[in-house]
Amino acid sequence: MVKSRALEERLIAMTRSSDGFFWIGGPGEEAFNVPLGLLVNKGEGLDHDFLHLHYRSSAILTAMGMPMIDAIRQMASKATDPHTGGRNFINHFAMKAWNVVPGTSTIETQYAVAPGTALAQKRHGGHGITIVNGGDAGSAEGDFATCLNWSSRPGRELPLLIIVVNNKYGISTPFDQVHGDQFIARRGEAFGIRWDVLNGNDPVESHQKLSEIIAYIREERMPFVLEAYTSRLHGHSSSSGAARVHDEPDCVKDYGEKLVAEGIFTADDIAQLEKKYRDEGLAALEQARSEPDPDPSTIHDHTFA
Amino acid sequence: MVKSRALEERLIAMTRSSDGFFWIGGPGEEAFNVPLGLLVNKGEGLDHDFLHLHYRSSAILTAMGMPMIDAIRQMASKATDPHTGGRNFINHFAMKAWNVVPGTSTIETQYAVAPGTALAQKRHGGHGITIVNGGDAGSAEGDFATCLNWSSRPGRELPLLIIVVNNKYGISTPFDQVHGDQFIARRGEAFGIRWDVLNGNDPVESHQKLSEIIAYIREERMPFVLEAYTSRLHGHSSSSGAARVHDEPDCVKDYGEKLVAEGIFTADDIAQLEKKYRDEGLAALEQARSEPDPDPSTIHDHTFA
Amino acid sequence: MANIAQALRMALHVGETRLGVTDVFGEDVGPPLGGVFTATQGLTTTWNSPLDERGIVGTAFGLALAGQRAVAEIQFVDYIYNTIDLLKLVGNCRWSCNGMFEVPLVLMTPVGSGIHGSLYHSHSFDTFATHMPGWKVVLVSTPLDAYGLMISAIQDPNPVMFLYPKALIRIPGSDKIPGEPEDAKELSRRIDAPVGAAREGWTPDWPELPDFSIPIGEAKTIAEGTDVTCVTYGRTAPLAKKAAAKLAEEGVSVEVIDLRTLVPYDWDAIVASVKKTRRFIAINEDTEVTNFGEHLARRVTEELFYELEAPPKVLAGANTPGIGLAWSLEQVQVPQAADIERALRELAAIYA
Amino acid sequence: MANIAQALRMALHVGETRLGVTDVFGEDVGPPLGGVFTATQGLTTTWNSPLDERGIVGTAFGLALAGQRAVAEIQFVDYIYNTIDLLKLVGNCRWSCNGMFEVPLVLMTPVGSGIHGSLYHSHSFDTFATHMPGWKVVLVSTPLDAYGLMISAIQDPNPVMFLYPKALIRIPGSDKIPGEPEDAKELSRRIDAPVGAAREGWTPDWPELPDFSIPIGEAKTIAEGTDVTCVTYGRTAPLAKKAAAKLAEEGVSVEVIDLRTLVPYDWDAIVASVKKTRRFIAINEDTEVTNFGEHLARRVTEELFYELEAPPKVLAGANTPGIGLAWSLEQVQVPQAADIERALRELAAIYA
Ligand SMILES: Cc1ncc(C[n+]2csc(CCOP(=O)(O)OP(=O)(O)O)c2C)c(N)n1
Ligand SMILES: Cc1ncc(C[n+]2csc(CCOP(=O)(O)OP(=O)(O)O)c2C)c(N)n1
Ligand SMILES: [Mg+2]
Ligand SMILES: [Mg+2]
Repeated sequence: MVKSRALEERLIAMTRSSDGFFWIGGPGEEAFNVPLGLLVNKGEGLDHDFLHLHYRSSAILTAMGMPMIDAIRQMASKATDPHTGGRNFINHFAMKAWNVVPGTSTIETQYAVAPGTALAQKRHGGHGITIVNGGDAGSAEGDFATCLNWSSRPGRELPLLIIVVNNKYGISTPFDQVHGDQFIARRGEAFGIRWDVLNGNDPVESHQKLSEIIAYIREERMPFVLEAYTSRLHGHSSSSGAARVHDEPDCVKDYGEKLVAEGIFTADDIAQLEKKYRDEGLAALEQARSEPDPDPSTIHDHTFA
Repeated sequence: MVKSRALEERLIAMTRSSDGFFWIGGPGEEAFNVPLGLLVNKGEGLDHDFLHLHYRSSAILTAMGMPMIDAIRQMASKATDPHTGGRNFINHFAMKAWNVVPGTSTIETQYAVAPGTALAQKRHGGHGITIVNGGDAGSAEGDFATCLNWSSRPGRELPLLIIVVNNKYGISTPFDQVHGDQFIARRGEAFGIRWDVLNGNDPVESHQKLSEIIAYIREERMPFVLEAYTSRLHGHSSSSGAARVHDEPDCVKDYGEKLVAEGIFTADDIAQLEKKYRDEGLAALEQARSEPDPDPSTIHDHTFA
Repeated sequence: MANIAQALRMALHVGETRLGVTDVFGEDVGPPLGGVFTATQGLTTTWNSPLDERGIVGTAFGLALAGQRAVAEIQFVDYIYNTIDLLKLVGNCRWSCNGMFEVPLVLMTPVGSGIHGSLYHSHSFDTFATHMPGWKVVLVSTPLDAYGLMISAIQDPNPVMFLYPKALIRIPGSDKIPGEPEDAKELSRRIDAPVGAAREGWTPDWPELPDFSIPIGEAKTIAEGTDVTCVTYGRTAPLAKKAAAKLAEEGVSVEVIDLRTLVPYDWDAIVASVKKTRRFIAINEDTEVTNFGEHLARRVTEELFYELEAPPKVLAGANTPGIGLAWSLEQVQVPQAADIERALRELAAIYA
Repeated sequence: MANIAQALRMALHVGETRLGVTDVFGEDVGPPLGGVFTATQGLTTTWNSPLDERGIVGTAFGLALAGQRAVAEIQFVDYIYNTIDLLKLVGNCRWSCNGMFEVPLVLMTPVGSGIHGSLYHSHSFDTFATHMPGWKVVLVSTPLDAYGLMISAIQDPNPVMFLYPKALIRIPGSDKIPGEPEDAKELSRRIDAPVGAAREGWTPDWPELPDFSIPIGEAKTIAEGTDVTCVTYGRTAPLAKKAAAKLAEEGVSVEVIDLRTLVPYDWDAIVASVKKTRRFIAINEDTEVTNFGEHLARRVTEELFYELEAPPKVLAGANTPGIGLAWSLEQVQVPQAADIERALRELAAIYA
């Protein structure tokens, strides 16, 4: 959690030091995303989990072991960005080795694609599952309903974890202004899909519920809709300033204090941890700065195989 | 019911006598559509009901008083077709005087458009409502979810009757093969929308429930999702032969027999009624045949105002 | 001879038995119907999808990302317009991740006019398809091409849009597909699903089909000529061929090129022909404003201007919001045999 | 001078106070944000929609059918691609019912590259918009045009797609909008929403805006010249104007026409200019295959072939699946000032 927070803060700082153009990311979702990342069966192919992520998912990949510097290379749009070669925005990751399908900027489309990987896994058997996530406002797109319908066809149910991260906002629009549904996840009910909600600011509750739900999906090969309530600690994106907000719970700070209170860590341990990753971020930035930009002559590369 | 059945049978006959190219229509839905048509507050403007119909809705308009010959003119794609001037398929109606918005061939899109007329009516006040209908398979399109979401925004709920006519098929595909939901209408629940199902083969049940539901929408200015189970008595369309199927209840026949059994009509009354409308259909066809085709020089007319 | 529906069925049979096709799916694609145009009858990997084009394209995309080989159908191209964003994502996926993921899938869908499709069932997709980089785009006009190019589409590591003209689906071919029985009746007996009760439990008796394919990107000269080069595809290809035969009698020699692949298209074939004829016309039935034929005409103009004896022409559909159901309307809204004849005759008559 | 965002705000204010606009809506269009580009701040009929473009287009359509006048926004044109079927239905509605229903609505959306929009936030919509008959299509490059054409779009009884370039939204104009205060700072004080807490309960102090509009369908010659005709619009219009000034110093006289309206476009202006210069180039930033500039070039070729001293040219975006985030990529994927200068110079240098 500390590491991925440090990463996001570094990325935000890069928009200010003009080491990058646009930032969008996930500070405030660590308490949910880190446990999720730790529960992923990572690897390539149908026996491992497929991930259809959105732009606030960095903590999932950090927890899985993604090196900080790779995100920083993407933020700096360097040729060395291993995800997109400097072609796409920050937090648009792609990792074939871990079944992380290319992140896209179009809200909710990943929910229409996820049934495809889950269908392949259902057929293949074993315990691999597909995980798709996105936000609360995005659930207004028809693709969310497509995901529910395609994952619940009788006798053809899919091993698919359908996540909605509800931070109560879509850019500037409050959830309650545009949504009549108390629980987004409950939309699964009419389709016969099990669903639940949890406090995504609490890493312990998140880990415990996620473990049970993921075990259910792995074993029963059935879909599940999960809604997690989290904070959005730097607003929507750099377009809205990305200033730190202070009226929402900070899961990293709160959990750190809890661990200190419980005597598991000292405040000093945590300060050192924070410094460690801040330094790693800075060093990575230095490194990335020295790396080449994409070569203009490559614009037609990889259009076709 | 008898009249609209006679109309549809005439239209089907026209594909065989090559007085028309393609047929699609609503024989088997009369017991639901006729009561619905009788309950519509017909007229032009926000004080009257807006209708977003699909291609099985002729009985609604017949019940409202649409002349048989106008549908026959459309089937024959004559310049005199008052709905589209011979430009669009049969059962693609448009009647400004009755707020019947132009029928389209794209499944489910009417569910994304209906909130617009309902929003205008909500603002206008009074008792006008919007009615949208379509089929069971079509509810798999995201537009159905769009309709639920846009009609249930907190404090902005819309006076919208959302109908799903469930005949258990989409062309050749059985409902249970592609849908995990027991009741399509129940999808409204998560959005806080009231819902119900009814037997659309029973005109009495249909009329009674529709009266209550429509009264609720008119007064409360709230949405409602209604699922009606009906038969599909001539298959999907002329593309699949439009042969009469005999393993599904025929609401017109059954209700006629009921009325005879109850002594309200004699079998002879009904036979005469059937003959009356068969004759009207034939006469209308004779008339339509004598009318002109659209003028080729008009293809650019009405592209722009 | 086989028609396009039968040709596609045979190619898909080869696909699922020898080329690794895992899924052939879409609305009414599986039993009992086997496709509204019967193009997927008798196959073993077919299934009926929900009525949701976004789900169809999205699922095909996901299957490809998971290493499967899907052939997805959009029942009519007219229903594809709510999926353009997903088509763009499919097309840009490989580019977006610098080549890390491949997206091998085939999207098949019937296009165009000529079946009294009326306002919304007569669309051509040339313009949109050629304006979504990352897709290969095939548009066939004969059963043999349908067969050979579907085989290539299935084998291609890229997303391939496979378009075929509604108006030509049931027309028997004039060239034999390798392995197809001599007798069309025999072919029908063996691979057309019986109607009615007999369909229950029916399985086709597939002919032996040797390896055969037609490469994506190769045009076919369907009429040789020296006076005018006509580049066309789809429904208008056979019409242009007929017109060329007719004009030959009048002493006008028209070369007709059936492009067959729109992306990547066979520029060399066009150049060679125009250098010979010095006159160029592109013919298709999509609406005429911002039309793929205009791209071809532009390129011919830019690169072969000084070879030309007459201004390049484009004959396409009228720029109207839809096509009228009445034949009196459709007839004048998309090019018919007579329009094509006239356009070719006029172009040949111009002397610069 | 006002920028495009302020100009649109003022036009929409006139729309809702004097022209019957009932709804200005879309994602984040209402308070507190007033649009991600601030184009809808301070208005009274604005509201925030669900995050659902299909709902936005569908609802705008329904509002129009119910006699309301809506201005709907697609936040970036890049998000419009899941609504193409609905856009087609809006475009064909009037035609489909033989003129019975009218669909007066404005769909406003920012287009194009130039803001480091990366792979999926740099789209041009020229090709798709001009290939959907039934829509009028406006694409402005200055605040004055944005103001005057938005007024006309609101008054038009047809659906109007109002496109404006992302890259130019914040650039102050050089021509004063009738009624706008002399001092740009004063305008900002009066109509730009304050940031932070001060925004609570803020209302703008609109300037007196006299009746003024610019007719749809009229191009504007933004540089007079005699050697080359350059037809452009949107982000590339000011670049072409600059290039013309630069080339004038070299003795090359370029006429630059800002088309402003793509449908219906000002053919007379193009003909008059080409007859004078005998050289034609269309410049835009959409991808180059099946590009609206190719339509213009085709028509110029067909109708003015014997007037031309050089082959018509089209300069457009590279035919790639997306635009790279890195400036080193975007720079070479869409026309920049230097590319435009070079293209104009080359075309002027050709002697036939
Ligand atoms: C199809 C589409 N529409 C709109 C946008 C612009 N947009 C990007 S993020 C966003 C808000 C998303 O809100 P939510 O789904 O709640 O996710 P959050 O950002 O709150 O995590 C919007 C409107 C987009 N990227 N794609
Ligand atoms: C967007 C779209 N997809 C597919 C079709 C083709 N189509 C027409 S009717 C139909 C089946 C509709 O089934 P249902 O919604 O249950 O209505 P029903 O015909 O049974 O009344 C299909 C697939 C279409 N017209 N539009
Ligand atoms: Mg949110
Ligand atoms: Mg049905």
